[in-house]
Amino acid sequence: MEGTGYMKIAVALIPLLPLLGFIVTLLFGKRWGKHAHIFPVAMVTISAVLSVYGFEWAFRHQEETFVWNAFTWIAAGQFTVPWGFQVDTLTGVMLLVVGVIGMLVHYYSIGYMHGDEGYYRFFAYLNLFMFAMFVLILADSYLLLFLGWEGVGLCSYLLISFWFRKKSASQAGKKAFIVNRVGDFGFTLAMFAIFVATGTLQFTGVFEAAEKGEIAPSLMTWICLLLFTGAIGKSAQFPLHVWLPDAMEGPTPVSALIHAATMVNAGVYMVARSYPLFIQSDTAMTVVMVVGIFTSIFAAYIAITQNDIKKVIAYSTISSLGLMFVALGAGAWVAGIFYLFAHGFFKGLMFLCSGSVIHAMGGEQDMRKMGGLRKKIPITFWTMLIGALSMVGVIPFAGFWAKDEILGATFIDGYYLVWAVGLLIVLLTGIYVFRLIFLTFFGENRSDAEVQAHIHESPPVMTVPLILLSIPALGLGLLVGVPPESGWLHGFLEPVFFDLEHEPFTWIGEGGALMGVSLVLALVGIAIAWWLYMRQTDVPGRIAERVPWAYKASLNKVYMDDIYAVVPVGATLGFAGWLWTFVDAKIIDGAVNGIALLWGWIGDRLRPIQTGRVQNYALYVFGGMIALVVVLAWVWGS
Amino acid sequence: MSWSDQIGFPLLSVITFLPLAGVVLILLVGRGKPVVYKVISLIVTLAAFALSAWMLFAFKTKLPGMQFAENISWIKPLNIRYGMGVDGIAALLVFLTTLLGVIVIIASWNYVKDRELGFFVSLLLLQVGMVGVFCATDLFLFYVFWEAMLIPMYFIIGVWGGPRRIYAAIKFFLFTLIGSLLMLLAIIAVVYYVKDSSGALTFDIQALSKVVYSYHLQFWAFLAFFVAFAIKVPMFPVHTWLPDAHVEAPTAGSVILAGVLLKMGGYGMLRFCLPFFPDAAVTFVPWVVGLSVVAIVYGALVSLMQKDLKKLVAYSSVSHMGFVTAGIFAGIALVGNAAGIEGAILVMLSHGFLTGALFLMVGFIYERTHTRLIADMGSLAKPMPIAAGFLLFFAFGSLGLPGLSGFVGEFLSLFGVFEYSRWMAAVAALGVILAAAYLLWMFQRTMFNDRGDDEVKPSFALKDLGLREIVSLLPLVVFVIWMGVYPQTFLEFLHVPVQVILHRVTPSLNDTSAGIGALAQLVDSVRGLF
Amino acid sequence: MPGGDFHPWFFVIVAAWVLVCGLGVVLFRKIMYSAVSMVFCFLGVAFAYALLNAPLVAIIQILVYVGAISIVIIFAIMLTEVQHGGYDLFFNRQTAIAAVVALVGAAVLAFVALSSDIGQIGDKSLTPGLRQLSRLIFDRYVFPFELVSLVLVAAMIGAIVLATREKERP
Amino acid sequence: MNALYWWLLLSFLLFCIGAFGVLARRNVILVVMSLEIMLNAVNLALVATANFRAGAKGAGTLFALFIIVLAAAEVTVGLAIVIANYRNRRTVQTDTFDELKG
Amino acid sequence: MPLNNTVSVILPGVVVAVAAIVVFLADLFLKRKGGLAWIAVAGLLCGAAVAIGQWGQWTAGFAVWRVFTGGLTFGRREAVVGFAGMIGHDRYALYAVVLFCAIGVLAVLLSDAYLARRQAARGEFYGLLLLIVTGMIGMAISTDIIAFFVSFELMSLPTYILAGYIWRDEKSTEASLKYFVTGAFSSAILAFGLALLYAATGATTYSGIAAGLAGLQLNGLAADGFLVVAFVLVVTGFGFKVSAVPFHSWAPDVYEGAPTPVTAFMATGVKAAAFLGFAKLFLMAAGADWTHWGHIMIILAILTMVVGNVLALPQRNLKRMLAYSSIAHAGYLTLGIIAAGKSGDTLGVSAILFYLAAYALMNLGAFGVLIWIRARREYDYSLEGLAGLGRTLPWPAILMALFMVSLTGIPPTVGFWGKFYLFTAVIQADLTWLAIIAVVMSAVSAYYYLRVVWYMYFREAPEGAEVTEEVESSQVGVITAVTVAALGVVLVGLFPGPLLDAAEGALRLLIGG
Repeated sequence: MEGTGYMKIAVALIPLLPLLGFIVTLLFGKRWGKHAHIFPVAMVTISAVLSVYGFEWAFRHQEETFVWNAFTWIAAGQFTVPWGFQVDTLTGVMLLVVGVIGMLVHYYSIGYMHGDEGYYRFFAYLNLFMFAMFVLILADSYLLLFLGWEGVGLCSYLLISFWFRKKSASQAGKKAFIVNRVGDFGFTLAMFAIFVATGTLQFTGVFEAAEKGEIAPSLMTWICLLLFTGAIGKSAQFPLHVWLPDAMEGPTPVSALIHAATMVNAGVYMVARSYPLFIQSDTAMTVVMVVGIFTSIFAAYIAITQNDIKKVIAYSTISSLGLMFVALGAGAWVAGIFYLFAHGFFKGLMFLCSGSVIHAMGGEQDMRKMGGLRKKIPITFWTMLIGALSMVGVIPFAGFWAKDEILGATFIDGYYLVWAVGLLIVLLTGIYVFRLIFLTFFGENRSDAEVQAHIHESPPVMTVPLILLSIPALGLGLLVGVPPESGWLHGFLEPVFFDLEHEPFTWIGEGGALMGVSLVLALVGIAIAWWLYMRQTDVPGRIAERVPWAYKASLNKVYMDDIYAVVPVGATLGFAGWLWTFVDAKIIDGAVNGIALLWGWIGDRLRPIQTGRVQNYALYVFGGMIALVVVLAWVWGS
Repeated sequence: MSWSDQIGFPLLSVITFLPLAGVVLILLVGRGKPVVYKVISLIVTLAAFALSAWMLFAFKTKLPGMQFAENISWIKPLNIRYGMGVDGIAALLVFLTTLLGVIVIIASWNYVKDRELGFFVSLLLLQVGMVGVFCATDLFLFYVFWEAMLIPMYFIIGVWGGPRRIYAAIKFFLFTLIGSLLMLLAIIAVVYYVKDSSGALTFDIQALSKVVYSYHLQFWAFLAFFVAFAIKVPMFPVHTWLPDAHVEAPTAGSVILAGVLLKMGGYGMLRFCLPFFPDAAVTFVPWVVGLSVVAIVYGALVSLMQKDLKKLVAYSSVSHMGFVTAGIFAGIALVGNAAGIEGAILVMLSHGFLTGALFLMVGFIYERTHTRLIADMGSLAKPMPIAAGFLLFFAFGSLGLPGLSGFVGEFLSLFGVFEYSRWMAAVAALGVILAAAYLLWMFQRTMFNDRGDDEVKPSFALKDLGLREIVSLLPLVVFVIWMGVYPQTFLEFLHVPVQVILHRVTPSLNDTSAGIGALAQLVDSVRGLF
Repeated sequence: MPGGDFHPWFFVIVAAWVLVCGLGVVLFRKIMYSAVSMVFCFLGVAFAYALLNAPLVAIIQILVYVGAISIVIIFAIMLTEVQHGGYDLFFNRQTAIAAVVALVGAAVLAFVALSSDIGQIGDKSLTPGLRQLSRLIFDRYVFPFELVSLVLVAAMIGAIVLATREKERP
Repeated sequence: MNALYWWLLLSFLLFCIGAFGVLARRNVILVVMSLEIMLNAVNLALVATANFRAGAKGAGTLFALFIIVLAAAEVTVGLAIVIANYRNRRTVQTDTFDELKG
Repeated sequence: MPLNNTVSVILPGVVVAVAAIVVFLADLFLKRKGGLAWIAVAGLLCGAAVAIGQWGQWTAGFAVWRVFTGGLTFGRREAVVGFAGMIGHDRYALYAVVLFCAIGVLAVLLSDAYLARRQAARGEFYGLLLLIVTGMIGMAISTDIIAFFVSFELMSLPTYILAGYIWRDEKSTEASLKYFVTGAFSSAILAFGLALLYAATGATTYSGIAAGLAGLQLNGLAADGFLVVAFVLVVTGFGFKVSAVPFHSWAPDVYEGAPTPVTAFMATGVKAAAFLGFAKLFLMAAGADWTHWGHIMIILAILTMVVGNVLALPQRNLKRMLAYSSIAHAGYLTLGIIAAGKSGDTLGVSAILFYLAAYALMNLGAFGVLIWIRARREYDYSLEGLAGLGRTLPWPAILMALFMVSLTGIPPTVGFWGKFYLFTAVIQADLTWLAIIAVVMSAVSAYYYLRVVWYMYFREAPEGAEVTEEVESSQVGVITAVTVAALGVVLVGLFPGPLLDAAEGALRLLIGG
């Protein structure tokens, strides 16, 4: 339905304000110096307030969808796409996540980026990111969503290579964008296919057509798989996950905002948004689930051995995203979004905390050089602990409810293997998250004396966001997700995921039992981590020696980067080089130059017939004449 | 018909020949006053730009046919007329040309330090030829402009170019000449076919595009025209003149070459290949689209390996122009697929802005570093952040970031290809991935990365872009964003002319596939393949 | 065999005479021998004209060729140095090829002449006499006649220009 | 096969003899002489045709007369050129004149 | 003036011939030889004026030919044919007269300073040149092989002399000798061919020959060996004069050795006359027998286009390069005759008429620039000698570039229209494949023409190549000629209408007009 005037203004301003912030900051930020943050942060704050208003609107109008086609974007032939926005409950949830976390990260960055050369640049980029992300979630068509989608990719690129003189950073930024492009390749084709099939790219139209069965099942599978390819890229699923760990080259607030809380969720959001399409294709759903669960366990396995504090969290993010896809694939749509919701907060929190740790350690990111920080930076410690517990899935933290719901769904739907793997993931999560906690905050500090001397708690501008974030990480589940599968959130999202059926959750019985199992496994994981890294600290090393291949594989990220360097990248470059140096230079240009040279060569060879002797010339005349007579007499004679 | 019968003011002629007035003025001024030439050139190109902008405003997008038409007799015995006029496509391209004309003058303000008189005269003459090509409504007038343009370009590359300029200039010239000579034969064949069948000798493009030619003639004449335009575009495998010409040409030459000259190929296909020879065009669709797709991927792959900035951008042009030809021809493959064709035209415009801008950037960088080798650069974003920002902007525009101009056109043209053949579209879409790869890799190696020797290398004392350079880039930035955010402004000009073309092609489709019914079945079967 | 108002043997004799003398011109080593041979060749041709009912041409032939051209040529021979020596001095390097080409040419032309069906025998009583010819020259053929006179003027002046070699006064 | 062709045959042969002389002799004066032989062959053909052929009788004869005169002019010019060359190079050997070539 | 007045029929030729005599006489009396050039120019202009004046009175173009291609009644023919069929003075001939006179004027303008500087006798030069023009006019108006051959010789003999006119120069006399030997040789061949044509048909007038050939065709004798030989011999004579391969080899040597103004004149005037004269001969006398001479010409045309262009590629001497280029152009022009013969249409001939005019303008211009440069400084006609000309002598350089562009055939220059018109004729005659060969070869030719441009502009002059102004020689004539040629190239290039009209009008029969 058409929204009210206020809503139009809000929806227009939500993305526009950060855009304004971006432009103004880019133009004048340098002059503002260390005050460069004021304007962009203000813009984002207003935007966040407005997005809360958007959420509130959705809250009030749960059964309605606000649609506003601002103007025609592209109209060529029958191809028409408006520049249109829509708000429904799903968008509302996303608005809340993006707006709130975005704002908090902005505040946090004031402290974190303080004194950096590119201070204003950083805020400009962040604002641009907010713009793109808002467009992404507010879009009412695939194409506009794609605009936001690529926009966040651009910002991700800019922010990852923020410290561009570090080669690894610029490399990582480039990698992130290109890998995402591979996914976009699928997304683009999916859009074409959707348009060919339905004649529109607007969600309402597409979904209507899908519900009417206008899309042939085989085509539907293709569409879904291609869309999912896009999601794989953006949400860092196997095999396109390789960019996310490298993306940690960016400043930590970026990791928190973009690579944990918002952008990487875009894939999940898009698949969830395409729910009416996906439910029509079992194949696609299965693929989504399988990719999700594989990615999840795969990332968890790698996370165990990583030493960089941010890399651990990065892999855990991949793992979590995998779980979200498992939920979507298993048909537990709300659970997926719920986990997204929760994950946004606790993973954002984790990253910001790790940022605080790094800040405290003077830039050090290697956990082997940390330890014993619990006392020195208590706020960070406690908030991070909340995040960790939430993530591992300890009752009653937010993560617990969401994760449990996903696992329960797989079990109930009969995907027992998936469920079993999910449990393993829970166990591993417990181990690696608390390995991080124990290595960082407990034991002795292993860094240089000089570094130790400077360890200090972060300023309030950083810690306050931590505290604020830890509240939802702690209590969100209780608020919106209890009772499981029929909590408030489920009712809220019902209009979007309209024909979901679920049985009421039973505390005592199957539901409760599953819950218990996963909780126990989580705790066991924590315990193992405690045992390995607090008690028997030599055991990890021994395990590594016992099964070196497993350890090395994990440490080296299962050699994915090396494989990529050879197969797609190396092969492409080799082929391209061959094309250039051989096909282009030798064959095509060779032919061109060859023909040119050939003429010259013939000319040179013919020159000697011009001997300069007059009787030779007379001979040519006479001989030519006789030859003509002979030839023609012969031709016409026969 | 006299001038005044039409619109009272021969707008298009004035736009076209204003630079000629500049040439006369410069010649009157005489040798040795470079500043005067620059000012004169700037004034006349600005005036031409202003007039063409006014033309766009006054253009009625809903009307079919040529607007601002002028038509007077030129060569009576052959009934060749001086016919000028623009439809939506031509109007946009004229605008693009005049815009780049101004920018190029600004950009080469300090670039040329030798024989300035000749340089600016050449530039202005070139603009006359280019605008004329887009405005001509007489086939012959078109051809005259088309060929006449070669000479100033030959001089620009040959006199003010790089070390291998002679090779590049002659290669450029000969490639184009061969194509256009074949086209000349085809023009003669077409015109005299009409004369023999209807008794009237005419070179009027509108009239000629309404005739039904025999298939035999269509086939060969299409090929001749097509080769001429394909060389100009340039399509794989006749593209090799382009990198050489681009690399050796001075910045202004590269900008014009990439920004306008390449567009003439696409424009020619739209104006001649499709309406004149619809049956043959339909026959050739698979080949042309196939070659275009090859060009897209090939150009992108080869760009990936380039060590020279200019060459990289040059090969990227091959890739991008592949979208143009693919979109145009895929657009006529199925009934009424205007999206592909309109997309192709948008790609042409956007490529004009973006690649023009990229060449400007390369030129600016070269003026500072005196090298174009990527390996010799690095971390340039530090001393020249504004330049880095602009380069990044244009690079992202070029790789098709939604919201910037490159995206809309490429998306639509790819969509056209998709409707024709999903596999070709899939392969072509690889080009989009590769575009990101080569552009970002280039950007990383030039602007990013630390070379770790700040003090040793003098490049860190480089000056950032000055006001003049920024001014020359800003209009492009504006149009790139405008076209990305609200391409309707441009698309509106295209609906009617594209419909005219499609209207002309549609009967051929019916003929070749036995009616709409069969075609519909064909469409269905394409969809059914999924 | 050629018929007409003379015996075929006359043709054979004339033909042999002309050809032998012609060969003499091109084959004699000494240029003076060639010149003399040429004079005889011209005489033979004049005899042939007489046989062909063209006494006027025969007379002019003797006057112009034997009388004038031969003398001019002999003067030219006198003016230029005469070479002595072997055949390699008198014939150039392509003599063998020239001989082959000339022989092939002769063969082809002879074949053509002997195999053609085109010609018809005309009515020889219509052969114009001297009076008719002179009338023709000054009537129908006055245009070429005038042109020929211009040619002679041109040749004369040209020869003088090339031969006298004087500088133009400025 | 009629009488005309025998005369034409004679003319052909004489023509080829002359041509051989032009092609093979080194002395330019001999080349000029051979040219005259060729022109005589032409005249022979013309006069023979005029005698035997139906049609414009006088034309052939007159053509022959014109050619005789033209031949005279040609010899004049030719020998003047030969003399001019002889003065420059002191030779009448054809193959010494090969400064211009290629 | 009544049309059957025989003198009026040859009036332009008479005017030029008289002018020649006047020049010869004036040479005896005039002390200042500079005036001779103006007498010659005046004579030529008078000839052209007469021809232009007659244009309106002659209503038939290419009249007699049209009799046999079905265009004209016999009575009309009487009106334009003089001397009992010896002369066909039609608009075609008038066009030719104007063209020849124009070429003559430009050649005279180019020669004056050149000859004066070399202290060569100018009176005789101009007289001979005017006689050549007379011969050229004779070729164009003849409709009888006797008149044709005599005109041919009148054109040829003085040309041999002019080629060796700078008798101190060994190259010049060598050129003259070569031209004479090969020229006289091919004259003999041509004469023999004409004699055989006469033998085959029993007639010497073009119309008579055409009737005779028609009779032969009726009897199924069109492909008789005799006729084949006759045609080959005539084509050989033609091929020699227009320097078609393989009868071309004299041209480069003679063009290089001859005095540059003479070369310019030979390359344009003599060639034009040969084309126009032979085109008339072939088309009027043997138009119906196209297959036979036509195929010979196709072979020649292809060989000529290819060999001419290919051999021009390695040339470093500009005169020699232009010689080969003129060979190549002869190939293109031959296409026009072929097309006209094949299609029986006038288009091919109009194309030749136009092309010759265009070709004359640009070639005279190019040679003129060479003379101009030579007048300004030491120059050996080499490409290298042109290096940096764009800086040292900007005006000659820019004009040279213009002529080269025109020779390449780039619009809007006159060379382009020539090619366009010619290709039109060829395509109209269904000989597109020949046009494609021509197109490919003209792309090849672009290389060597543009090479001149790049030497002038893209290369720098070597050290010490400063301009030496020679005071004793006036450059007025050269500059005038080159400027006229350049203006012609540009103006006719921009507005070819009138010339196209003339070239078409020369062929068109204006019944009742």
